Amino acid sequence: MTGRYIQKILVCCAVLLLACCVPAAAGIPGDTDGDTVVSEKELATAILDHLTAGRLSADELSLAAHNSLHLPYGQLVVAVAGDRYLIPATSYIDQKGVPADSLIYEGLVTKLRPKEGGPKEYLGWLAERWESSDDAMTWTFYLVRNAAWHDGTPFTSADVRFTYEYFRDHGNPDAPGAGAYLVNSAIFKNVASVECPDDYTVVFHMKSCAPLFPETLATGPGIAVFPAHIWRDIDLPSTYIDTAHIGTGPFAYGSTIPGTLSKVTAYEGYHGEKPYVREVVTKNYEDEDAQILALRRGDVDFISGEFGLSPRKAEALKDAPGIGICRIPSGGQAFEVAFTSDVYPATIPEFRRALSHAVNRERVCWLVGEGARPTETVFLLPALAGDQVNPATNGLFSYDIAEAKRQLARAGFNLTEENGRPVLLGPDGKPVEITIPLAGKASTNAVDQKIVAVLKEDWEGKLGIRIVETPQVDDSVYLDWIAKTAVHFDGMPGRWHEDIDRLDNFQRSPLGENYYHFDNETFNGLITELKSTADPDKREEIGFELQEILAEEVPCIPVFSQDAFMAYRSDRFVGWDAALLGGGGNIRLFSEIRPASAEVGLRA
Amino acid sequence: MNGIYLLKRLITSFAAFCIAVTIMFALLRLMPGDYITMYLEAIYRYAPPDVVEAFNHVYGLDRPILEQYVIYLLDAFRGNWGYSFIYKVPVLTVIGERLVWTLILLLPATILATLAGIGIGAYSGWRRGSKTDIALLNSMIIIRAIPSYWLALMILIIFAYYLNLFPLGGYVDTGALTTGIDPLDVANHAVLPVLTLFLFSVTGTYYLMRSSMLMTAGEDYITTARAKGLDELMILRKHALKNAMLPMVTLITFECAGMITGSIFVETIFSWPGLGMLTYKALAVRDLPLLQGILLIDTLFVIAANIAADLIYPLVDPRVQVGDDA
Amino acid sequence: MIEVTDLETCFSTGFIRRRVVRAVDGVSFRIEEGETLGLVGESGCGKTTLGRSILRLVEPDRGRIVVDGTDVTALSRSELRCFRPRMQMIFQDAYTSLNPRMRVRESVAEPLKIHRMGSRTDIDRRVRELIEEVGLNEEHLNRRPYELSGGQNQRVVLARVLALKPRFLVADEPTSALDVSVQAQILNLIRDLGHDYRMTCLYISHDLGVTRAMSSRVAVMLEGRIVEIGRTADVLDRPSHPYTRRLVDASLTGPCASLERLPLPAAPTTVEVRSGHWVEETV
Amino acid sequence: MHKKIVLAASLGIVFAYCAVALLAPVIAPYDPHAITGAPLSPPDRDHLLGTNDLAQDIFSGLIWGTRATLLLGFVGAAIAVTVGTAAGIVSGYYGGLIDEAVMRLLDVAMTIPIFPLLLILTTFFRPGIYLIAVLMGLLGSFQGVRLIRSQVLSLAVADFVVGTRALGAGDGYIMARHILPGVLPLAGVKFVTSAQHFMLIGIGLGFLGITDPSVVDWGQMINRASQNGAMILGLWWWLIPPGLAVTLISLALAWLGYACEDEINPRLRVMRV
Repeated sequence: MTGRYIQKILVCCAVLLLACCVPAAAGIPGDTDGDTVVSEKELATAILDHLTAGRLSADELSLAAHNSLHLPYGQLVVAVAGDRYLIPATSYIDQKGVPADSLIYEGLVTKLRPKEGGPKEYLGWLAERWESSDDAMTWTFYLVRNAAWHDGTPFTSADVRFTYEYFRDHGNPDAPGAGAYLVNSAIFKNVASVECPDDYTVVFHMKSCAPLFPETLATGPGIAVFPAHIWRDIDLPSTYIDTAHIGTGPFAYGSTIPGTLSKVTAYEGYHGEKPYVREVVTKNYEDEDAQILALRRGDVDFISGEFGLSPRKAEALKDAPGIGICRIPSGGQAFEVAFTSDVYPATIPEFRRALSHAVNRERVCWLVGEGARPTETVFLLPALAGDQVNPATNGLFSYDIAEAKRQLARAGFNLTEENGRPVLLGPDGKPVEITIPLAGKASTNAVDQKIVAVLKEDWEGKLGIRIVETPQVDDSVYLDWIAKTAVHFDGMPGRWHEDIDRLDNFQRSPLGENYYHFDNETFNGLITELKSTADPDKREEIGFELQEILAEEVPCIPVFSQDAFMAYRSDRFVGWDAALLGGGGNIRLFSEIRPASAEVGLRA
Repeated sequence: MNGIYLLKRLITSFAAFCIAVTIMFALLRLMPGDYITMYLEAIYRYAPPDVVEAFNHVYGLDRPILEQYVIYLLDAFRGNWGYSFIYKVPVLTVIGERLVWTLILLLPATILATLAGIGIGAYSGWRRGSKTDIALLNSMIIIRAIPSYWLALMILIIFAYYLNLFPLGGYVDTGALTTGIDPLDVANHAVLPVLTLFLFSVTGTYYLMRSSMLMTAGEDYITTARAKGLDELMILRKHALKNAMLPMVTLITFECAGMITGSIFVETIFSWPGLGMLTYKALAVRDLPLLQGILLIDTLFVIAANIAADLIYPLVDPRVQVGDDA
Repeated sequence: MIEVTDLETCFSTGFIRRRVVRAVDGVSFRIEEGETLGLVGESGCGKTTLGRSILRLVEPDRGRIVVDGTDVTALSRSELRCFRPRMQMIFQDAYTSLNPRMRVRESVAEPLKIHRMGSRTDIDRRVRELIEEVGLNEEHLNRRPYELSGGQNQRVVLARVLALKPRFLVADEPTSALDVSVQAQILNLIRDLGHDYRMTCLYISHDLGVTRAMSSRVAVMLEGRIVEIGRTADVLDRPSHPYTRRLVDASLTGPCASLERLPLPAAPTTVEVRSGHWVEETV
Repeated sequence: MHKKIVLAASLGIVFAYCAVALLAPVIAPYDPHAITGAPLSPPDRDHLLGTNDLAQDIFSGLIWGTRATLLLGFVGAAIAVTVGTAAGIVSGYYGGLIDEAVMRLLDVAMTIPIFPLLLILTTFFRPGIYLIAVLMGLLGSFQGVRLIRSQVLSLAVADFVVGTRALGAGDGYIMARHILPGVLPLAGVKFVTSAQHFMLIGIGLGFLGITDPSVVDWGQMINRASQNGAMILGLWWWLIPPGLAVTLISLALAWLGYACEDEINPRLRVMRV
């Protein structure tokens, strides 16, 4: 029934476009010049068309008018993989403060996805601009002036101070009852006090020099600001039943049907650019395949899998009618072969260096398929970290088995043969055997198994290192496993590879041991220095030095990074690629999408 | 049915519940890489020692193991089953939301399967050896032999995607967000999952009814009745049904109790937000408190079903004295 | 030879809600060496339980059993097992007395094997001897119980029992399941073999005719108690207890006559009405 | 007549599977773990059923997978039946307090739902294939205890058992020589039906991702195939064969079980399939 209706509309549109002799581009009704904007003139023409010739139906005309006047129109249905991505019907504040990817709440700043090779960019959300004192001990945020909470209460600096105080007070581990502890309170740990000189200015006084305070606030989608007038009297965030979800974002909470659907509606009083769609519905499909079927059938308009669609499925969707694919470079996970530096034979730096030449990245990428890009830089991804990547460390880990053999020999390893198979004898004269635990963060799309398959060919077949795979160990014991085994795999979302500050991943202290059990005094010291350095040039220098140490010590071997794939209905909405690639917190994503088919208006 | 028997049943149930709780306690505490660390790992990349310590304190993990056990046991009886890792709300809340949806699938499927199983089984047993009987028997054997999720997958693909007759998943259409949940809409979404569950459980009832018919057919009184010229089918059905009733009630009890087994595949494939899907997700992220809750709720279900069966037996067949050991 | 004193056997059912049925209720009697005591009573009166209790196939709750000078009740489990060959039992239904999965040869050899009586060839020879003694021949050895008639099966059972050369035999209505024609043969066989093997015998039956033929003394059992005991002729021809009288009357009118319940005293006393003929006093 | 054909066919299939499992190294053209071609290539002469996402030969995986499935089914069933029979015999033969204890224990054990418990335990321990088989066997033995016990109860009071005891036989001897043979046919049927049941459960566990990755098994293959969008991408050669393979062996065992049941319970004997 709907299918026939789509067909009818498509046929109508085609005839219409031909009749108008306009370049045949699928687009918004009434938009005759194809710039995806319906100008007043175009709208007027459309009205006349409708009145005189009936070329545009009433629904299409309505769509054209909404677009022209920038009034929210229609319903956008987004598929999510798991009901934890739905807005819960009850309390919204969890231990992190606020769920990720929220369209309802906003923080002060958010971080944009960096352009390839470009510098870091922040986007003001509730803060218009911000500045710090020279010693980075004081941060001042100037707030937007026209923002209001969804219930109409004006947003002021008092809300920001309240949020800080709420985190501070409820970050107390001795707070009664499980779940009362707000984990993100750690983010404000360094804040000594917050001051509000006026309604639209907030001053954070830091305990120690904090040149990266906005960065901290922008972690994830950003730390959300809570409405003080609602949360003031709530002692236990975990037991409070919040059914209103009052925020300041472009969308306000609509309704939820637990486990399957939730809805937000455009907030007319939004302080920034108003959304073009009136409703965003999130629909839960547990299975990625069901998402794809639903997109094809037109039940949903946007799918992204859990860590982006699998490349092969994205590939297969490419030619489907009315469906578009967006690829975000390095937007998926980045994978590495990680060493546990205190487990033999990974204790020997030469061994680690030798093996860094024995990872056939091209072959792994070939197995993984479209969208996997080999990476040889130290930890930071050039596509994300841009100019922070030290060019001197590029290409140091090229695939070269002969070189690997040479270095192993130099380190005292002895390659012999037994029953026609190569066997590597360690400096102690015993055959080298490595256990690799599977699962953990690299198990998405079975990437860990793919890397093992390729490593087995080289390490086992050519270098004589016996590889023992463990059964798929579950997450609860995985940490124990990697502490006991010399080699494991790790897969981290792109944002862990985009900034030199993330190199603290290799630092020992203050958080204790790192995943790699890597402990280099110079490195640890440099990280501490980096954290309190405000001067960009100085920071870059330290960053380069850190990368050189890593390149020398090889606590991990980078393998590849994966592009993220998403699919959408290009016949119903326009503006996808720009919005998706343009980056920014997801909060802006659905504000920029514009309805292009009257059908989306009929759904709501 | 008497007081002492009921008491015995209650003691058994109580013991079963305690054992289930104990198993979960042992698993949680034996778990290498304790679960607080794991929990925090999901949020931070590291688990800062001071935070771990604070959490251990809040969860009472720094107390002696016996004290922990007693607290745990008491909590389990109080309905305080801990917090789910993924949902970060009390386990019982999560389960409560899902339970009703599982029942929506399970009840119609079980009732239909029982009725149909009795009907087809009786017919098959009556016409024993006939072509229809053989065909029915074989098709039941085949249905039973197909892996359940495979069947569910095929049903989804054929009826929902290719024939486009039913929704692909979920339990309501997006319209429900504005208009509220429409029972008809839910029914439309439930057709395929109920069909699949129906196929899973109809075979059991069918087997039981058919063999009861066959057993009854060999009884002397049937031969006598036949000799007297009474309607064979009617007598057969009456007696066979009576004989099959007791095991049937047991079977249905078990089917209800084992609801998670069947629904885990069906609900996952049809995106039906019941207990089965919850189990699947809890498994995927090893959400042990949630898995524990599911085990406990299922145990409670078995207990309830057993007691219900005890109450139903005498209604079905007054000759049966439940709890009569002699 | 056999002396039973104040034997009591109870069955209890249920674990929590215990219900006690006193199947044998304070029975005492003696059987002299080589003598056959007949035990009569209607079904359900505890005859079989008494028989089994004496052999400790059912554990008695109280009382003393002396067989051949040995206090059976005092034996430990392993001692009992060693003692068992001296006392044996034949059951009512010959079919169920033999394991349907075993050939006759195995069944007959089984007691010899259990007690490791001789080498394999010895056992084999003994089995052949036995099977001929009970009136069968070697070709029956390879048959299974369902390939034999009831009478033949009972002969096999007898052979199996005799393999151990028991001193005491409890025969629990061994012919009641057989045709009348076969009955006589088996009865004769039991009597003859009993004589040959010099066995003391407790012959349980509800058939007064058979009892008369088989036993020199008779005990009458009612609701777990022996109400009358004495020489066969004394008891059956001049019954003193009302129950015995009814039993005798019933056997004359036909087996179908049902026996009404008799009121029994709670603490009965026994009186000797003539030498060796004891009767329980009635109200 | 027809029944014999079905019986023969079922036995044939079971034996064929066993043969394939035993001869896997000979039959399978490739090591099922090795990268042998391009990933996700369709069937051709080199790869009879194409390759999977790891570029492993699916046909070889199918052949090797027979081992895991049969192992899960048969080892699990053997454990279940052995434990069930042993406990059933002891409980039914001795009766009294032992029986009471076993039955009450069973009441409790049967109240705890087996499948969720199996899921939790296999998730908790590292899921090696033998561990899964043993857990499945142990948890699946409860029903068998009841079944066997009820049979033993009637056997234990049979005259030939009492008679043998009167002969001076020990309990061990009686249970081994007289009781056990009596329940063996029933245990045999239970074995066949349990094996079928456990194979399906094993495949189900594989589908839920609870498997031993060092072993190729069909559940894992189906899981992998459906996780990697075999359905969406139309890779039938990856998704269909393992499913068919399971269905076939399960069907053969089901028929076998039915035929055996028919044999030991003659009153059901009307099957002329």
